[in-house]
Amino acid sequence: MAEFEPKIVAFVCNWCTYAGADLTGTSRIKYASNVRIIRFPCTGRIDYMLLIKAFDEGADGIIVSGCHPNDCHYTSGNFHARRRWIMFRSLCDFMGINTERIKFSWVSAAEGAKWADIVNTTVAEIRKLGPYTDYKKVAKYQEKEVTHG
Amino acid sequence: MSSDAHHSGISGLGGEVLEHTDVKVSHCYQCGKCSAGCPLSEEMDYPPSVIMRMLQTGNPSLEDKVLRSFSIWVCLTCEMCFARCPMSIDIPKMMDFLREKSLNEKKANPKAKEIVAFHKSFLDSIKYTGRLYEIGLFVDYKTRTLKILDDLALAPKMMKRGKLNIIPELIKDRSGIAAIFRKSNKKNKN
Amino acid sequence: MSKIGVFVCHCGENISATVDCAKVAETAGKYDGVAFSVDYKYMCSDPGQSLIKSAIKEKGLTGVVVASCSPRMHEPTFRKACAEAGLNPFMCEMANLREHCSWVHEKGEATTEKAIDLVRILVEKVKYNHSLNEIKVPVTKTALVIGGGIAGIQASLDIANTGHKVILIEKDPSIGGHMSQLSETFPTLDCSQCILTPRMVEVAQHPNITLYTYAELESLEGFIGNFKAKIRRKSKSIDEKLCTGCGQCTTKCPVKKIPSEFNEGLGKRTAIYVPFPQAVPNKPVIDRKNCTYYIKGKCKVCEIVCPTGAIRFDQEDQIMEVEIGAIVIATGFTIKQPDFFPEYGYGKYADVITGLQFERLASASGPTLGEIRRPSDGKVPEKIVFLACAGSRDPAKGIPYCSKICCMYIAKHAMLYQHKVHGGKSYVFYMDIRAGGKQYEEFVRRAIEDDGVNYIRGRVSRIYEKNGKLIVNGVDTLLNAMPVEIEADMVVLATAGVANEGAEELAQKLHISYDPYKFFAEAHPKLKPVETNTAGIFLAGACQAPRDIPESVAMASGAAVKVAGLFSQDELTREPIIAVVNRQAPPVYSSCVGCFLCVSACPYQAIEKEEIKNRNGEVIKSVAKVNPGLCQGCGTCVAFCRTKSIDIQGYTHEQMYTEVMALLNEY
Amino acid sequence: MTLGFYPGCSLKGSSREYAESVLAVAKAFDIILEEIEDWNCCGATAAHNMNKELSLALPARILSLAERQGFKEIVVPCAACYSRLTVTKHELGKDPALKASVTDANGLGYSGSVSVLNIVQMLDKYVTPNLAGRVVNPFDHKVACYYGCLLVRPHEILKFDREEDPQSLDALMLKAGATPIDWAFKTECCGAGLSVSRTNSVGRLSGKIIGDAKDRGAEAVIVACPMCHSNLDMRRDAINSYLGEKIDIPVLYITQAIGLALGLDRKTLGLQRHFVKVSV
Repeated sequence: MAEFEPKIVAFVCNWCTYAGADLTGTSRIKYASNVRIIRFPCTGRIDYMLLIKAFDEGADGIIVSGCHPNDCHYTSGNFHARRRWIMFRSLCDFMGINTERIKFSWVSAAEGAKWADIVNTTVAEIRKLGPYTDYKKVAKYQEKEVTHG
Repeated sequence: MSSDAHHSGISGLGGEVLEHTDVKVSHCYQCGKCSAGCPLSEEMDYPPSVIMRMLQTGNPSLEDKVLRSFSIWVCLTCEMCFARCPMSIDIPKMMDFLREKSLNEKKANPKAKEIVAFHKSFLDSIKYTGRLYEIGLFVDYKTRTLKILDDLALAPKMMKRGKLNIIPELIKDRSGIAAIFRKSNKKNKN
Repeated sequence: MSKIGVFVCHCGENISATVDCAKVAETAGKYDGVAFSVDYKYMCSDPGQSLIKSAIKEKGLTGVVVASCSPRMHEPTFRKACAEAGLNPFMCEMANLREHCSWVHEKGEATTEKAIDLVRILVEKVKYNHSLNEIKVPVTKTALVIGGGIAGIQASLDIANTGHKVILIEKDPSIGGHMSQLSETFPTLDCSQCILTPRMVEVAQHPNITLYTYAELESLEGFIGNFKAKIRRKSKSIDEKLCTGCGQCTTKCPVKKIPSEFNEGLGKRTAIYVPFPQAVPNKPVIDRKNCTYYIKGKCKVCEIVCPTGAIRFDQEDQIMEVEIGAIVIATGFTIKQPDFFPEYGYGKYADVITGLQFERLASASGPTLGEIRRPSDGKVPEKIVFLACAGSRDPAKGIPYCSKICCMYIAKHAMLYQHKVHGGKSYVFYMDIRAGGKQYEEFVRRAIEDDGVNYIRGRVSRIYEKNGKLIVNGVDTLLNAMPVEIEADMVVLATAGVANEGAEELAQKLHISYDPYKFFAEAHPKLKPVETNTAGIFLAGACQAPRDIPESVAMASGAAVKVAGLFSQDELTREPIIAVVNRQAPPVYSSCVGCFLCVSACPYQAIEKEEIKNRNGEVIKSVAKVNPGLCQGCGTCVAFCRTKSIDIQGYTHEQMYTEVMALLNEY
Repeated sequence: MTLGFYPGCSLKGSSREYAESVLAVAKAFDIILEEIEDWNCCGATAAHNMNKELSLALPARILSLAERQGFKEIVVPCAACYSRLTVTKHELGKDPALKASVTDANGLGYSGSVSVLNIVQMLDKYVTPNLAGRVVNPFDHKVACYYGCLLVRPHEILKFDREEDPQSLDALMLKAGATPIDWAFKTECCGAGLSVSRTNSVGRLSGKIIGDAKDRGAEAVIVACPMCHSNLDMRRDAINSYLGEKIDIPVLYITQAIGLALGLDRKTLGLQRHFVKVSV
């Protein structure tokens, strides 16, 4: 059987991680092709409902990555993101969403190799966890309820 | 690990070194700091940095010279080269591998006869008793090398100071030790 | 109905080598709303851009997706092309097929599939793009230059000479930087101070330059054209207006044994001091850490001898706020103190010194008046050893890069030594000689051929002291790694050039990026070497990477031109990527409920309360309002808003959700 | 208090005075050193020169035995044994497959729970805190503390003291009333395992060490390794012939020097067993 290829969405900020991933490219460092990057101005912009939406739509794993603490282009967006992430994580735990499927990290514009590393480890970890069927089942079920109701 | 060697395009002995020890010979930029700090470098036929260079070439005849070199045997694994290497290359670990390979391929340098003999006598000693039996080691070493006269004066002096045991110390679980030796030797041959 | 054009670039073979570009274009062509889809070898070239422009005109495109390199590279190019064809530039999006796909994956179906996904995401996004208009902001035509070394001096003079005002701040009591410490400069051997001091004086006298020494940046707010900087002017404990620089105080100060920073610890200075005779301004400061009055509460000798009564013991630091339009950072570098080389005994043996210390020994204004004498006993060394790469190119010690300037200054040092000590023997241990530059290689050859400097290829393993000699253990790698042992009288370590202490904090204050070694990051390694990722902030000199004098000067002039270009406009246009609070018809007016969480989230104080009043002037509702002049578009407020009443143009909720859904529906 | 004790082969034979002095000092501080039952040789240089698998399997058996006997910490006075045990622990810790294959060979099980202390670590932890009041006979001599190779290298694995110009033995000797000198051969190799097979090399390498100690006025050399001791002491003839002079600076184990400072009997400390007469 072919190996399970997880679908992973990366929500990254424009200034650090997006630029870091650009550097991975200019340095020609190879990594797993399972990740699709969606660019935000800042991790502070990321609305965590988007993560729920991504799982709902079939993502197996998510990466959220921005500037290191103190390095935010907008001073403090990454701190807000981190604070909200801590709360969001406990909320996920409470709701039964496996937070191992969400990787939160800092990758600066100078850390091309680190980006490749994060993608590769995330792909490997999600591959181990398998397809995220639990949540998908629930989502489908709710959809039906709504239509019937 | 083997795939790593494959990807980095290193073949030959350098590739084997990578596979068995994780040491990348390509990391060496030939600064010579290892050779400069090596206490034995002046007794070597090829100082450590030259060994690294020979491996970098991937030239089979140079690789053969490495395995037949005296350097790999006179190396004391004092770890000075590794401690000071700007590229953090674990040369001592590589040397361990080269010695083992040289021995397996029966390429050990003739000048290293005494050194190899000593190591063999040492291992034989612990193989049968579990612990080192120093008199046994000396006798065994001397019969291997026929260096009967060397150090002959030392033994009585040691004896006088209570530094030599007449009777070997035997451990109880000698079969356990034998099993470890058997298993390791089998692996080694593979 | 949208009419979207998709333009897939091969980037020569950079993309097409691993991605099937034709297939990407073909697949995209089948999406709903895509009116035109094509692949082409170089989309950024003139014919490539024409292709886009004519498609916009002929097909009446309402949106464009260019699938090529990173938007950080060419987004302005393609948006401009769209604008030229009459399409609002913000209707153009870029899919990053090169940096995020073709360069990082092997050739194969999965890679092409990823490329298709990336294009699809943006095709769906662009359907929800809106025409946006650029925002105009005024420009404050004053520049702030941080750092008064040669780069800062050059940048200040060049900007000032274009007729614009410059504020130059320097953390030390005098400008001049490392260049003022140097003896002679390679490859011409002209005296460093002789060429530098006229420039220093020019800075002090220039009508357009305001110089603050002993001053540092405290904080920075604002954005290109409109920065507000707070500058801390550290107390000098003197009244500069009254001080004439007569020098009475410095000669009479009883604390005379403080290691001089300017002389790299090889000379001494007093507690009230001028760092060096040619200092600009040539007025003293009191070093409070070492002054007896500040330590014990009495002394005041300087106050007694000062003929103008200029001493001010109670003077406090001043915080000054200035408005500026652009910033040039020229904070330079420092050298790695070689105490992380215990095997070389720096710090343990007095006669193991750094290159910068050697400069002071060789300098006519230095502690030995230019004679090469060893620090321990003042003896002229008969044998001297120079070690290249003492820290540089040494990943084990944390510095993998080449410090670039050392090969040249070592050749200079050895040459100066041979000129000054007749019959002396000099040795250079090196790994490679990197002498790329005009007249550089010739200079090194001169040291070897004419001055008889012994170059030995090999790195030294250790240095120890024995009977008053420094025993240097090395090898000659060109002779089968033959051991070389030299009994030297003095050893000079060419220590690595590293970022200044505090570089990281400064970068964070300025919101610019830096590399893993804390050198400030340029916006593009080739095409934007003096720009940073933050508009309006530029780099000059060795704060960006180790640089020699000509390079620092060239960079400084480059940065100055960028500043002058900026100041040639009265207004700047800014991207309209800003947040907006929605407005609805009465009686709702806005879905904003007036919780003002956004106000606390905004790092720019760009959100205000707005009171909506009825015709009678009574307040019906308080809602948030974004000041477009202040908003920088981070979007933090958007994620904070509980009623989804704020959105950010260019990254709206609609657009971002669409991206996620477009990706996963077919992924 | 009881600690596990791995003497190693040398301490049972040619370096028995090291064991004697270690036990005597421990006893003076009410530390019981309990020998690991049925321990085997660590394989020393010979094993890792000839056979990697063996060089890990032999120390692994020792660690397994110590675990079985419930020791949390074991004291390993021999620097070479200390190095082999620590390296083995490190290698097995980072490579589960290797651990499985090696522990499979001895059939004893291994979890990696035992801490390996070298002699300096043991003294620092359990002796120095109470040493001050116990020094009755300060070791008032200029001493050259010699660390050799295996006590401090490779730092990445041992993480003990620093590799260049280490200080831990000097600090101990200072507390014992000695004046440690600053010298240049603290960590240069003595010739180690070439003692028998290339005695001339040992004469040269150890000669440089003893020569420098003498030039700088040392009255004794302090060591923490039986191999270093036997090369610097038993091989003194080779050293003298390399240097072309007769040098009679004695070589003491750290525990012998501390034992003397504590006022312990010279014979208990095994000083009579040395080749170079201990005159200090």
